[in-house]
Amino acid sequence: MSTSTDQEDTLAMLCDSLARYLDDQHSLPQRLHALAQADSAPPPFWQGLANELGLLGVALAEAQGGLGGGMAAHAAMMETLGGALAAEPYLSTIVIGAGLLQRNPGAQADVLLARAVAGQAVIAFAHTETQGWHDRAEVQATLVPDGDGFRLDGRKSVVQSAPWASHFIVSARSSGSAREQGGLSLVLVPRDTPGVRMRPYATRDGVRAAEIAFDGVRLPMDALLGNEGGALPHIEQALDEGTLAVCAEATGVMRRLMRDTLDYVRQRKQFGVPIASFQVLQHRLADMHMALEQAAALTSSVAELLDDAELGAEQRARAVSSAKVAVAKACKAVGQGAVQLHGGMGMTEELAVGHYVRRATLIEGLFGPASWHLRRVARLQASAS
Amino acid sequence: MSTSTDQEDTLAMLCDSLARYLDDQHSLPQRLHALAQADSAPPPFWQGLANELGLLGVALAEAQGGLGGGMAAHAAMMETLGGALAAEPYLSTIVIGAGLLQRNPGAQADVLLARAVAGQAVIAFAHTETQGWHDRAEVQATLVPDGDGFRLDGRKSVVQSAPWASHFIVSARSSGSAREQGGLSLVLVPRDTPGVRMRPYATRDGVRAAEIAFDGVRLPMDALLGNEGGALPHIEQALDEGTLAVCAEATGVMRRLMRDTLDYVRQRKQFGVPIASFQVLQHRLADMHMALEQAAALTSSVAELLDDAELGAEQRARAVSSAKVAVAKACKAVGQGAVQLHGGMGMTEELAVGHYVRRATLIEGLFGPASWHLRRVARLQASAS
Amino acid sequence: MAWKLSPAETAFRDEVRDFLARELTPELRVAGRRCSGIFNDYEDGIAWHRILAKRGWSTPKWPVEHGGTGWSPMQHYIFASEVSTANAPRVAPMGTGMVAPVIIAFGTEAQKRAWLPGIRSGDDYWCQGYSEPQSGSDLASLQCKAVRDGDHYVINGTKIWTTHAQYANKMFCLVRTRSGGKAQQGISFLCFDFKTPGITVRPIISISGDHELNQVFFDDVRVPLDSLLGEEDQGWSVAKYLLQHERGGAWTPMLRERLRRLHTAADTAFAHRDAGDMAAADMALRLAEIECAIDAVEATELQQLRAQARGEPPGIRPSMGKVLGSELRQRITELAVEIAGPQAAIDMPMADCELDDMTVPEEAVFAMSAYLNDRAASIYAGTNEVQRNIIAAQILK
Amino acid sequence: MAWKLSPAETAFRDEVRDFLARELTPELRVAGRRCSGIFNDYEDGIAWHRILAKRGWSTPKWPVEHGGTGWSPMQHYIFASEVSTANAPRVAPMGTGMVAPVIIAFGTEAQKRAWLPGIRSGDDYWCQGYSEPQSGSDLASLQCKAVRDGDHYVINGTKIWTTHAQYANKMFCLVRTRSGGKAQQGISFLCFDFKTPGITVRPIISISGDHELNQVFFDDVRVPLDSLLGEEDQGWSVAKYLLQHERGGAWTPMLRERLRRLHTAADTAFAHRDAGDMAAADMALRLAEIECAIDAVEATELQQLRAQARGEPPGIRPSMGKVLGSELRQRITELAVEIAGPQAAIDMPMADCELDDMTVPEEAVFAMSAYLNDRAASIYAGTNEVQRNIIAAQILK
Repeated sequence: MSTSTDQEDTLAMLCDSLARYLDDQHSLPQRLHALAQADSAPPPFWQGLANELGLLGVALAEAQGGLGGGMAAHAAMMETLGGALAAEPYLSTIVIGAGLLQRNPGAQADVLLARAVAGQAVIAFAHTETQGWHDRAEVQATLVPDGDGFRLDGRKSVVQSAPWASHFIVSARSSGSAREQGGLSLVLVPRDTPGVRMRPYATRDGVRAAEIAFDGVRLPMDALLGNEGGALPHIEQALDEGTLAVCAEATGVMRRLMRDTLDYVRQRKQFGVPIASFQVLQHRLADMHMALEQAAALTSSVAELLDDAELGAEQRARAVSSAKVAVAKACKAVGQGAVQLHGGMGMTEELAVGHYVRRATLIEGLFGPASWHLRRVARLQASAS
Repeated sequence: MSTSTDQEDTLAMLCDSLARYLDDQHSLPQRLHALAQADSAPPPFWQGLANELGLLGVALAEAQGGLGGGMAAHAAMMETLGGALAAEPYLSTIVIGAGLLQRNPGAQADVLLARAVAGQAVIAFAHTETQGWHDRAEVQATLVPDGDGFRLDGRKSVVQSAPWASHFIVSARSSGSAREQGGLSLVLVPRDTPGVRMRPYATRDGVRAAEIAFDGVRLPMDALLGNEGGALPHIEQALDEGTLAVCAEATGVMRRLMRDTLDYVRQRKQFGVPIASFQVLQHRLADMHMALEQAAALTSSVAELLDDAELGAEQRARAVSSAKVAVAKACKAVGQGAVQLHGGMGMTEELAVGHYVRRATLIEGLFGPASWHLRRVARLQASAS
Repeated sequence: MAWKLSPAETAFRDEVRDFLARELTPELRVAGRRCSGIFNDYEDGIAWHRILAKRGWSTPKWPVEHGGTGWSPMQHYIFASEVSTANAPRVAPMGTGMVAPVIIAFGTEAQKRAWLPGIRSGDDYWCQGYSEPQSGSDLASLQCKAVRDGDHYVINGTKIWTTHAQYANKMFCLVRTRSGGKAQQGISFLCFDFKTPGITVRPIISISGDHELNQVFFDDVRVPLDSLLGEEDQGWSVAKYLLQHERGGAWTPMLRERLRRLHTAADTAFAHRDAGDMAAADMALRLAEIECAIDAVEATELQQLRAQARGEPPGIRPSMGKVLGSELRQRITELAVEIAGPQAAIDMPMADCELDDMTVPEEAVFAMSAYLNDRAASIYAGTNEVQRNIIAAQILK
Repeated sequence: MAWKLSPAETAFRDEVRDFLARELTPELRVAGRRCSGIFNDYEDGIAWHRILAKRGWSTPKWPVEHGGTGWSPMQHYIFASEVSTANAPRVAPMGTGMVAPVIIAFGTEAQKRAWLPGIRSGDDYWCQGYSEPQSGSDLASLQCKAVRDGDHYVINGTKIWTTHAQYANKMFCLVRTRSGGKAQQGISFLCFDFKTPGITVRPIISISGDHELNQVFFDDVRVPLDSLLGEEDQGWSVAKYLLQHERGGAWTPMLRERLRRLHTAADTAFAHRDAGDMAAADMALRLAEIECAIDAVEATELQQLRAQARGEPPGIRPSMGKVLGSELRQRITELAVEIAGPQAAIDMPMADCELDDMTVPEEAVFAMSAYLNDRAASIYAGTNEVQRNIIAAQILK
């Protein structure tokens, strides 16, 4: 229950400057304009974060040139980015990508990590497959030894930020059948590697993702991250940290939705009075507020917990899933409430609320919906008792 | 979708006279007074129903001296009885007891059926056991051949109306282990049979039930109802019909709760205005109303469906479970809403609402809560597709 | 739940099925399946409407003398169920279901002759001018003005949320013909040619990316005096009659069809799961919950049909139907998004989903479109807050 | 969730555990376990209070100078958790938690000397006179009157929902000392001997069959003038201060303990099920849902503790805590009834459950008692409707 106050202050200062920067460079019209042109590289704010602000390393270990802020720093960054709908590619490149590289060091990994922090590389984590639903071991892509390296084959689906990425970290099966816990490996694949095909598209929140096909992709030995066949614990950790990161992002997204909705009901009049005077709407706002406050409080508690080096994988899973449940519930309550209270205007692309609601909706499902995480908590409870 | 209008009219007339009789003889104070003394026989209204009104046979087949009203008649009776909190022992003696006897005729059964309809016998269905939760095949009581008859051993729990009963219909295992589908039998056990011990108590709705021990109870050959080992389908049907009967009862219970609550919020003033003027309470009332109307509509549709002679057991189960889900949800919405809208007064035994709420609460769980029935619907869906 | 049909009802159902098997083209079925909004777009909707019209089924609920079918309520219900099951396009009801009943109730013989045949045949396509930017739930506060000038009304102002205005050639519209007095007074109901000069249409893109809605601007739009339906300044009673009508109709057929799709999608999503995996079992329970909820709504709708057949006034039943149907519809699309999994995030036209070996599941894209569109179900046609106000007012009376 | 404790906090937790292991008797643990209402009855509650008092822990939240412990917010939280886990009796807070803080804030030195020690030791047992039959949520409309007559106030009127009035020897009470003006004006806060002549108590039996509540009648009850706490006619500010205090405190420790009982009950209920049976798996999911909901409430409560430690005003946090805590508590008892199965219907004293070979499960009887009692959790101490009004007013400000 104790945090270094100094570090908290530093972090708050950095996030303030980030927020100001985003206000200035990444307003909603600027965002829409930039995304319309962001077919193959992230929008310009990304370079600003890396170069002008130098913020990409705040969470990373000091050994890697970071500030050692850990998950608490990721959470603070993501919340601020969420407030401006700017989470990608921080999530894929830094939280997940750099996280995996940090924990699986090596010549290639170290170089890429440094480049990512400097804004020179964008990483996408190519893990999900079409048939997987949210099962983390459901990997059919294969990695087989081939000469003095490997051969990678398989399909990955909805790879976030892929069209912007310079590198993919790809999960594949060295052995075992789909859904088996063992036998998974991670490899680093530069985007322009022969045999990589991409079908890029926008996602509902306006950013980019892709289907990716790896057909007979030949990789050198040192493309392997970590141990062959032992990647699942790393995948689990990366996805748990990604989950908590979007939980923190959700706080930023929902605070904006809440603010806009409160503003709207105060000024919108029907039947001669502001609609804020209707008790049913007041209670709905109270419920939205409580859902948001609970999600935010639990998310920051769990972020702190995750920075405990002695934390076991099951405790981490349990805590992250609980946070995701609260966040998914809150995203539903706040997102749906924001639309309903805006009436028809909430259904359009013309106000910010429509854009924030779509991101909130995607966050509900990202890394598994509430039902998936509830079942995980139940499973962990059974194995703990 | 067609019903005989004549029969509907007759039934409506009979229920009207029943309602008037209950108003007159079974008001809430009369009920409480009668129940306080009803340790070993049903309250006096029961004799009135049987003799003055001659209503106990309306649902039964004409061959048994009934009016052939079927489930629609049971539903109409139960709804009316529910409106006066007077469902037992109609439920145990007529819906379940007479239903089982009708479908398992024989010398003993025929005599008891006639006596039950005449109000001379009260039947309790001793089926549930402590370990059973709501599983209908979870029976550990045993029935073994013994000389020229049987020997019955086992424990039954929360046997509704048992302290009032002259006869028990007992489920027991002729073969197989607990939860096996086959091997269940039904036997008729007069209350004063040696080896029968009872622990009587009140239930939360003010009526009576008991734990019963059968220790080495010797029964003649003709105590057996139907085929040895083949009772489960009969048990299922009896419990499904019992379930639908309490669904109909719930309509009566909830209509009274709704009426009292509407009256209360119209006259109760806080902050200088009737609390009915608060929009949040209005919407809660609207939701209670909708839950009740849906439950009532589905219950009467299903009652009609059950009178179709060609209906299969799975279709029956599916329909009854769906009705029970709607009813359990409505009981929760209406019961909890009635207490909340009555404030402190709803928490006391001083108004009718406190008594009706307890019955509504028990109905939620009777014959299985919503969750149990939902799982049954899911199972039937899987087996149907 | 399978309700018992009489032999005559069974025969009618088979007749409808035969018709659908014969007349509903594969292309139109695909269009129906991909319709994630409330109605299909003009082209597919009107194509199907014309097929129905040829069979005499394009306006089944109208009085027989105007071209209705004279079906029993149960026949209407069966028809709606079969049409839903077959994935027929959903035809926008502004003509057949909204303006036509008020034309029949309030129109002169000349107006009926002028407007009803075009609706029935599909030659005319109507849009509705009710809401304004400042008048949503509080419809009576509307400000769009019509002033008499010789043989014409001159309309100035704006209407919003005008579904399919981009396709319409006719509009019915509430305008203020007199100010002062109670807000409900001085409103008139006009029907006119939507191609009249001075009308401009601004598209409104919804959060699902669809273009169904528009804002309409009137700049000295001159429409003839016989555009007036009912009496001048008495349009509020016409408007209310229409709203009552709009809320009628059964939700269940569509809900059942959507649930069938969920079952299919869930079977696909969890096809490869181990027996020990709980995801499929958990989802089955939630599908059962929806199924039971549909049973309950269906029972009230069937009860309503019987009451209607007995000539009882609808009372608050349409409001109940709106609340229950729309919220259940929203729950279904929530679940559809969940079943679709990560692919639900993908934003692309459904027609583009299939592509060589990198096909994206159309059902996932549909799921999110439907989810986003369905957020409006509790807003349009009288918000659910307003409907609950109506229900409460009635039961507290 | 297991939060990280500092070494000092861990040591404190162990100290509390040792104390409980030593001092909490088996009889008191049983009493605590069987308490299905809000508080234990007098006898068990006060027995435990006296044990705490001996250790100096009966009034931990008071200022140290009056006998508080000076614990950090986290220590209070740990203490509450351990005490809940050990099933200690729940002591009614009318003295320690409700009237004492206002005596400390508003009382004269003489009043503090007169009233605080008896609360701390357990010699005095207080009850609260706030609500009246016509004044529930609208507390300010209260009518119970006190008129000055020489050295005394003469009280006439009635109070309702008076918890444990049948045990009390002291009462704090809101009375109207002046009429006219705003409802909030002219109210005074009196503290007096409950054995004063003219006071009668009528029991109110709750739907759980318990007798916790009463109606109190005042018939020319004469209490000395120094019964007045704070200023005459200014009692509303005292009353509000108390309400704010009443709503503080953490719900999580009790919720966690209740959830542990649910797990145990579910393990028993489903012990014999087949692997293919879904009942246990379905229930596990719902228990997980509660567990996660408790995590979320706990996180807000811990956040609140930190804010409190920083000296921030509580704001709407107590209202949020009341709504979240009470509704979660209600969900827990709903589920408990479901797990208990058919036996939940049984109505008998918990002490009678065990009987030879026909024992009835005490937990089932507890479950229904707790469920029925907990219906009041969203009513007392300011209905949840009022709390949501407060929250909305604040965020809309």
